[in-house]
Amino acid sequence: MIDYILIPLVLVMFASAISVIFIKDLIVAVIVTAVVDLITVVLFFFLQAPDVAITQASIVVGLTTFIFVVAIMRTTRKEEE
Amino acid sequence: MRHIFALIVVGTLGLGLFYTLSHIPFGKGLSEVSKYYVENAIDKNDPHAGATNIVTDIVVLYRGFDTLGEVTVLFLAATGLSVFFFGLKKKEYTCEPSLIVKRGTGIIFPFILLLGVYIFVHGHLTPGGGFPGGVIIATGVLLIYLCCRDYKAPHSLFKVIEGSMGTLFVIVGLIGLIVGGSFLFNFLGAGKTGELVSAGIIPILYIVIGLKVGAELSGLVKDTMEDV
Amino acid sequence: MNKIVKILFTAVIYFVVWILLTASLKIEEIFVGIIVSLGIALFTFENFTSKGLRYFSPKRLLYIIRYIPFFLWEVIKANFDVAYRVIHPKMPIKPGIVEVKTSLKTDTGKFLLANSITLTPGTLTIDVVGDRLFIHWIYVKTKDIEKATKMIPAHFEWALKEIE
Amino acid sequence: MIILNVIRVYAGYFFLIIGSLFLFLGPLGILRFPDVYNRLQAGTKSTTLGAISALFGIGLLEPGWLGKIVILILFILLTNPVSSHAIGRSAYRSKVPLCGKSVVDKCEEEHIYKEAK
Repeated sequence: MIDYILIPLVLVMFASAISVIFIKDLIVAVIVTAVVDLITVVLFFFLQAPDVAITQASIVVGLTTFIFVVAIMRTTRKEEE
Repeated sequence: MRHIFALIVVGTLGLGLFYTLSHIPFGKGLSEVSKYYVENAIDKNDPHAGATNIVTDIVVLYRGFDTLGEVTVLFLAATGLSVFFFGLKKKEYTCEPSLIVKRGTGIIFPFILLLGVYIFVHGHLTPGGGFPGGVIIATGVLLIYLCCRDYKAPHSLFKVIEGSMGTLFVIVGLIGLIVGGSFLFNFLGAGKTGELVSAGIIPILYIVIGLKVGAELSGLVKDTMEDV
Repeated sequence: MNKIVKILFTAVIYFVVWILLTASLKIEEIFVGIIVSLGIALFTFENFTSKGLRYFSPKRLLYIIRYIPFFLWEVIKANFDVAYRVIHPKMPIKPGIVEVKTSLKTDTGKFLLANSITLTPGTLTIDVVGDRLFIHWIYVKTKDIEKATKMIPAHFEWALKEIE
Repeated sequence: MIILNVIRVYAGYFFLIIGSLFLFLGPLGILRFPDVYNRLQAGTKSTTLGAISALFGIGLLEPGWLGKIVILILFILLTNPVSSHAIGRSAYRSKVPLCGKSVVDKCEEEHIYKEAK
């Protein structure tokens, strides 16, 4: 039952993971990466690993995104052709 | 060209992940190691038990040495990142943060710290533990750095906490080695499952890990936000 | 002296939150809670409060108790308002940014006022400059500063003036 | 006693349904409204009440969690409007225009924005 609920989630995850490649604005790309990781959090939760889910949520959404954004802030925002 | 290459990499990774995950026999019979864990971690007379969650028992008591390694890797990563950001030019901000955001952060920040402490103090009773608690504390510090630019974090305190907690972890492990014959032996006994003071050294180790990770990542946030 | 009172006040608030989180009244939980809340209060009391224990005066508590149901009712009204505007096929909106004045002095008061304005029907605080607030209004009824002040912030200030 | 329990459970389901209805209205408003500020209005209000109502429903279904749920509701009430204010303010500072239907913009006359332009 739960497997069928997860299918649309995994599809969204696939779509966002692929769209990260084509996004030119790097900040948007970082946010879409965070979406992919958030869906991973939900998957962990459904696989009955709530502690892993909590760790993943706080590290990915809090710190990884922040470090990416700081790195982009100090270089360039748009990807060059 | 680059896009096609990246697409191929992502596609291969995704397919590999899908293939591997679909072949893991989740809940279908146990390997030898899992059997050992299940039989010993549930047995209440065994000193290697006591948490309400079997995963916590395994992570802290059977695999405690790995946790020491993880904390070391994290320390190296934080140091490397601060070296990487050292001396880079600072970003100029064009406008002041809003008064409302400042005030809201001032009110919310201590509660984030409190939640982090709650999560690692109750690590053996609820999902969570040292790492999530520490990271939550670090996100609180990040929030206050973003919103109150004049805030100065006690940087030397971070260093002191980090160093002393690392030492304490090793000392607890060594006491276990002396008393029980193995590193991180649970020398305090299991206690009554479900109480706050139970599960032997698990809460101590979780408090140590939580403070260490929190101080480490807060120092990382400080290094990236506050330039030298 | 003033400092100790402030630390005590913050520690009491954190301790209440701790007890709500743990949902138990065992001795060891209370002991750990007292230690943790005092420890965090030592670091953060400057950012958290400016008045200390004076927030616990009975008049303030009375106004807070009277304000909460009023505020929740406004939130519910706001939601039906938004629902009406979203579902209506013609979308009856006439948006714009208006300026109002507030008589609240402290930062906490302005913070509470801005939050209340954001959560109530059709308004969203865009910016605060001194005692002037810029508000995005989804259906502008008046462009005049005085009239708008009577319609938006005066709705809440009767209580917030006492609470701030 | 049993009747009270039944009422409690059904009230919990009722609040959950109301909450998900409002949570559905928020994205619908984001799709239909014309510009950033109107969309923020729809987003903030409906997600706040939707989340509060859903959490309250869960609290009725599991009475042991009521303490945590009270804290969650307070946090949502404190933080949700702050974040939408921050988004609106930074949108205005990055010169995102208001939609064509707008009738008045007092912020334009403000000196700090004039200097920025």
